[in-house]
Amino acid sequence: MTTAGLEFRDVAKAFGAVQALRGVSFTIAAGDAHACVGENGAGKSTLLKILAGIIRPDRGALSWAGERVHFSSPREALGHGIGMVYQEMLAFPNLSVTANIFAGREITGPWGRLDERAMRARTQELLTQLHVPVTPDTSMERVSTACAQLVQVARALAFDCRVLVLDEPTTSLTDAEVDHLFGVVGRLRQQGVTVLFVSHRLPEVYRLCDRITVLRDGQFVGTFERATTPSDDIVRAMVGREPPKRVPRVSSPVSTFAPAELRRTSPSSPALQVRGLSSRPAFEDVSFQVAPGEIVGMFGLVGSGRTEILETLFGLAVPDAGQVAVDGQAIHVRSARDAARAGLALVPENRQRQGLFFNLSLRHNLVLPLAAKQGVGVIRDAGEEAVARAQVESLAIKTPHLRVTPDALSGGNQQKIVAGKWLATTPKVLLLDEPTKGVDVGAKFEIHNLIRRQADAGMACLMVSSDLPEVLALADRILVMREGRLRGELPGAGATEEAVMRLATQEAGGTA
Amino acid sequence: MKKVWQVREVSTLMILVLEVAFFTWYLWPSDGGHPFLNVGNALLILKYSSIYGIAAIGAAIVIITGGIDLSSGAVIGLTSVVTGYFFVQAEWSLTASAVMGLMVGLSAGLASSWLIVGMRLPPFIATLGVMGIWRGAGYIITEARFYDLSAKLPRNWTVAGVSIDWVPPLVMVTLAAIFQVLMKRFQWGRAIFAVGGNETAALFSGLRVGLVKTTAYVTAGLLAAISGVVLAVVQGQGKADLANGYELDIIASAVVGGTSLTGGRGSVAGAVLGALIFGVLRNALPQIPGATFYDRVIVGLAVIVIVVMDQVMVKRAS
Amino acid sequence: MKKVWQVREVSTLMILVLEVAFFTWYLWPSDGGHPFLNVGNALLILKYSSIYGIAAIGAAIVIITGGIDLSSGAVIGLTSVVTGYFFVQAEWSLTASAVMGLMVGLSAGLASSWLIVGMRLPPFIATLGVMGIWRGAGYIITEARFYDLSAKLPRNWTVAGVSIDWVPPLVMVTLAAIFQVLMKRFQWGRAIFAVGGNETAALFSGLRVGLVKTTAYVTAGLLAAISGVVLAVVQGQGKADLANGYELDIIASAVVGGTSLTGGRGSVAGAVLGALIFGVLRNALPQIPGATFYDRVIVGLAVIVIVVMDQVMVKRAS
Amino acid sequence: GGGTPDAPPAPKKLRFALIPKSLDIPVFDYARIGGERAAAALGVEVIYRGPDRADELRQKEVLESFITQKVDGIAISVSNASFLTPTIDRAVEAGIPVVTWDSDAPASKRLAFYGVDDYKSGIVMGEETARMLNGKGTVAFITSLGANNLARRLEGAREALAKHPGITILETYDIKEDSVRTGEIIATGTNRYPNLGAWISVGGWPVFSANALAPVPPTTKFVSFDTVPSAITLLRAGKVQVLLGQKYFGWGEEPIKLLHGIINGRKPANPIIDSGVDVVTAATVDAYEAAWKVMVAGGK
Ligand SMILES: Nc1ncnc2c1ncn2[C@@H]1O[C@H](COP(=O)(O)OP(=O)(O)OP(=O)(O)O)[C@@H](O)[C@H]1O
Ligand SMILES: Nc1ncnc2c1ncn2[C@@H]1O[C@H](COP(=O)(O)OP(=O)(O)OP(=O)(O)O)[C@@H](O)[C@H]1O
Ligand SMILES: [Mg+2]
Ligand SMILES: [Mg+2]
Repeated sequence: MTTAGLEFRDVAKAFGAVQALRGVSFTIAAGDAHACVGENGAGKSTLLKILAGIIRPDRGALSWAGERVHFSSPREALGHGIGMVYQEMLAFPNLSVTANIFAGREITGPWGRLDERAMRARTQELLTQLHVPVTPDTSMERVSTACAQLVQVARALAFDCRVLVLDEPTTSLTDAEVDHLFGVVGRLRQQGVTVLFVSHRLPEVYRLCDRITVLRDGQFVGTFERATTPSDDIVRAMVGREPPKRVPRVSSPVSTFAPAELRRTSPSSPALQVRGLSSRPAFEDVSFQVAPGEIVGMFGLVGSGRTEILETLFGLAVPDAGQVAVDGQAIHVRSARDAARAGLALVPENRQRQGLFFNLSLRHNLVLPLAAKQGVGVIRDAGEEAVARAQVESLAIKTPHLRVTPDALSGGNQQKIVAGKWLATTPKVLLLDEPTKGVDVGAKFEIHNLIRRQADAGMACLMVSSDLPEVLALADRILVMREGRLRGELPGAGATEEAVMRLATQEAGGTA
Repeated sequence: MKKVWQVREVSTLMILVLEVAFFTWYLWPSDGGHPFLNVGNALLILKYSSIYGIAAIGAAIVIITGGIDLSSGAVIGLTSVVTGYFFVQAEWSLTASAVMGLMVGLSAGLASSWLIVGMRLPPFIATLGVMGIWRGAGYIITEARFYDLSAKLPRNWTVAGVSIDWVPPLVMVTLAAIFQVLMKRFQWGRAIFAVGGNETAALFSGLRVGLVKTTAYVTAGLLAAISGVVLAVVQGQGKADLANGYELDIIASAVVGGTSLTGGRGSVAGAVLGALIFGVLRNALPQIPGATFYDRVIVGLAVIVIVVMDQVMVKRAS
Repeated sequence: MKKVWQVREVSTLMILVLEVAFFTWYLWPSDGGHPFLNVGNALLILKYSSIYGIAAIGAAIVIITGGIDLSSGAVIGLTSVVTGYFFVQAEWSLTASAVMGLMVGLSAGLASSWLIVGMRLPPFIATLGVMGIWRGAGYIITEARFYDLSAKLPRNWTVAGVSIDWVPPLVMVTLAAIFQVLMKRFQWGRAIFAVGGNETAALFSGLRVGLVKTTAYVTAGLLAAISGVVLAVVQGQGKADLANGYELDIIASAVVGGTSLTGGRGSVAGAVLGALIFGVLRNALPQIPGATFYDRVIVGLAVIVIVVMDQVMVKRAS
Repeated sequence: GGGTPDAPPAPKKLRFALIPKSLDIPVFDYARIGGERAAAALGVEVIYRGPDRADELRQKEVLESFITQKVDGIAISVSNASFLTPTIDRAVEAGIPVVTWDSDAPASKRLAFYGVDDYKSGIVMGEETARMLNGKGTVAFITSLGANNLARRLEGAREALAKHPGITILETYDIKEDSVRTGEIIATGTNRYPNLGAWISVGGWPVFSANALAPVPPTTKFVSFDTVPSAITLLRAGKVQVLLGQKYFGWGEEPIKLLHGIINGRKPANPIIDSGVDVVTAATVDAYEAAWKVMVAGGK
């Protein structure tokens, strides 16, 4: 069974003063499905990028099938059958889905003539397998974030790879989509493909992988057998101390789903009231309200229109119809600035595109929305430093200092920056789109607590998440979307995964 | 499949047609033959536009990779000088001289791409430097004089029965067709678009980004050199200051033809149509009496109006 | 805190110092005073560089937002014409005429930003169009002649006891200092950097992206117009073709000074240093006997060498 | 405007094209005025067009455009003789009379030339300089590389100076068609050669404003082309010693008259019509200025 597979031997890598990997050694048996887990910034992506030939290690070696290999470019790694899905979701916005999937390895006739028909057919096949609701000719810039993530997976699956490396491929996916993905990966495994999987969702790790390697602070902690290791042990290995107790349902006693009770705690009107909001074809006739102190979760399958609703509320898209009121006053926002001034904040779904300034330091990134909202004229270093530092501390952002740019942070820490820069504005209504995407278990717990604390102080919160356990753990009330319409509402306390999923998939026949 | 009017190039073509229709109406003669709408004038427009158009194909390719090439005017000038030098001074055959001329473009492309890919200079600076050096080389070779090729070339020269004046437009159209197919139907073109769309993603996808860029700059250099040979042969002169400042017109042709300076989007056929749009303006404006000092203003307005119209059409279509 | 040599502008300054040192050595006289290293010559360099340097501040700001401004040369030219018209023809005071000249820059900035923000044209095309129109307006006003301001300006003119020749450099340094502070210490500057770094994220962060861009183009227009007023006074002339093609030199100054054409990175102080680097070349090269035919080549090589050295220094520092 | 397709048929006016080397050289605008005056007097139409900056390819494009339009006659200041000769011949063969002005294409079939040879004006500049320097001293030239007429003037001046072994040519500065650079070059050159004997500028850039010449010390002589009003002022102020002027109004007037005559069957007896060159010095400046005023007012 354990034929010589992939071996990392004493791999080390430093970025300036930051030691990302400190001599990591472990082995993955050929044909194995192996997970690599660890806190944000533990060095997982760095390790994977070394395998993919993107980063050159400072020292250490790789071997594959007993043979020492050295990849100095992604091209070489691909040539050795290493297919990778990157955490950053790198796409070509100017090309079609088909062209994205085959970029660099097109099916060609003589002289490099493109065989569009063959590529299109293969793309259709992959999209069907993964249940991605887009056509092969769709331009990539029109594909929603979650679908784009699946297209990235399709990219890696399009070739006969011997090692499939997946760096957090499921962060915007719900269980339904993850099922399709794992089905495809399972078939590949049967064909003898080795899988290396990174995720912060431990249940997924347990579903897919036989063995789990834990990294902590760039160090190898151990490789564990799925069958014999309870997940608490994994978490303990990751954080290096007793794990936080099984992420408990955080909810304050004041705000539960009971309209009468709500009216009592906030005799005024709801903080956010949405009536008949439509923006065809993304969503239609959506009405709901969020009370101060309440956390409302919005769940739905990929493409059900959740992101569009949040962006419309935040003034980034113009609705066809409907009214929005904040604190009982109708608002007509035409830009994010209007929305911010009306007391709204949006933590966007795509941190790379919509959230971060890679040319600005962390401090500037963290204070920008606050400064824009307050109409700051002169930059006051000390005050800003304090605001930024507070966010870094309360979100446990792992960074050497505040003057680095976001590209020096790991994916999960980048996500915390995006959340932090909007939390700093202390809005009346906080809109969150996949707020804990790629964030590790411990930090997720911290973010939940933070949101809960702000809610208890009177903030209303509307959270879109594809991570159903997260929604169940945090939300006072759950709204379920399907195909652009609100299909139901469940109290957060009593809801079960099954009940939510039933609403989210009913009538659609289980597929999107 | 895309509808015809959704094809990007069609909207540029429609603008060209509208422009020709406008001048046909505006310059309608009170008597006799039409001064604008006649075969001779059409040939004239084509002949002069081809100097810009051939180079604009290369400019579009470079811009699609996300770069820019400021050296095209200088390459055209130096190519005419080098071709002239070998044909007139060294008394080589025209073909051999033209091949030496093409070396100018090849060397410019290699130099630019070495600076951009190897030394990691921004394309603007690398090609600005190459522009200075190649333009300067022309002055050093000629000492500010020129080579008169026309004296050695046959008068009323015909190639395969057609006047030499038809050659530049034919070369332009042929090259546009070839590169349109290469860009849309071949792996090389796909790689150009991919590199311009997202360079990091291209690298991670295993594309040889450096090589792709090198081929783009070399192609642009060679195409500019073909413009230079056409200029030297059809116009009969090799002179260092020829095509001075044309790089901006060439880039503008590509951009008017739908190529985006942020990279990843564009069309070589559109670039040629863009060159023709400017060519028609250059031809028709002098025919309007009393507007002497208004030319620049009209060209400036036209550029803006054309691109706005184009935007509107593209939006309509989608 | 950053070390001194890690500050981006310091590496540009070092290049300037090296360049001056080189020419001081190369042009060392066998007898008598140094032809290059003397106060008079330094003032000469500063005076002429300020025409480029003042406009380069604006160019850097626009480029940092991710745009480009091709109209600066035309604005300089038209400003000299308008200032000349009011000063010479309409016999207004110099101050009032200069204010009318500044309107040229204001209007150019407003027009460009309306096209870019309102009509969503690519900056290259919008400012190319504005360049044509504004340059053309100069020809229409002057009919290709010129206004001779020098005849009406005082000879050996001093302002507050110093020669008028010191005024352009002082204006340049003052403006550079003001905008360096505005860009680094004010929310406006941070918004400029943010828009250039990630326009979508800027929009999502509640910045008024359109307004930020408008202020950038208007600032660039006004700064180019200040260059134009300086030019009209230094040159003593208002002529439509003045500063023809300077837009490329101005952009090159900004880029050599560390501003990235992809947006989000750069420095106005660097842009002024970049203008001085070119100014020293323009001054020193003609002093090398017999270099007439070589100076384009040398400038081309120098641009490349300077930016390569800069890259090396910046890499060392980090 | 020309968009009058339904205008009543009038007796057809003759249309002549007047083509300068470029639109941005101030003295050519006097040619336009001269041409328009002549056209008004003769009852013909004149279209003044050229490239907006000196660019021989664009000039050829304009010329060819006028040929396909079948204008009735063309008057052109040829920016590059050998480059335009075949095209001029084609026009003449197609029945369009061509005359040249200011700058000739002697090998072409053009029917006449009005102006003065650039080479000859160069010789005048050289001789005047040598006279002022008494046959010894140093000289620096100002030119713009690429323009053929300037190259011819430079050649003439060099030839004339070569006859004086006591005179050394130190530099030939290229101002790259940029008049701002002229001031910079003169200042730098003065800095470099404080004892320079004379400057010779084969174009008019330095005399369009007093500022460019400000750094030149009184010991250095200055010889320049062009006699526009600002140049005359400089001459009176002693900053310039010799100016060469051409018949700017005549450049436009004479060719239009010639073309009109040719169409009506009157060929000029001699195709080369020497306009003569005006050499303006302190001695002749008053007379020149008086004559200039008459010309501007539209007299002869
Ligand atoms: N380009 C870079 N420059 C500087 N530091 C970097 C860079 N890339 C990564 N790092 C640092 O290296 C460490 C490991 O990062 P890595 O991306 O491998 O973490 P990760 O385990 O993938 O985390 P996550 O779960 O958040 O994705 C982090 O501390 C990060 O800040
Ligand atoms: N720019 C766009 N152009 C066209 N269609 C779009 C665009 N953006 C999103 N859509 C489509 O609109 C629908 C709703 O997308 P949205 O992103 O709001 O869904 P979502 O529920 O947030 O799902 P996801 O999990 O994919 O973000 C999807 O079908 C999506 O494909
Ligand atoms: Mg990671
Ligand atoms: Mg979404």
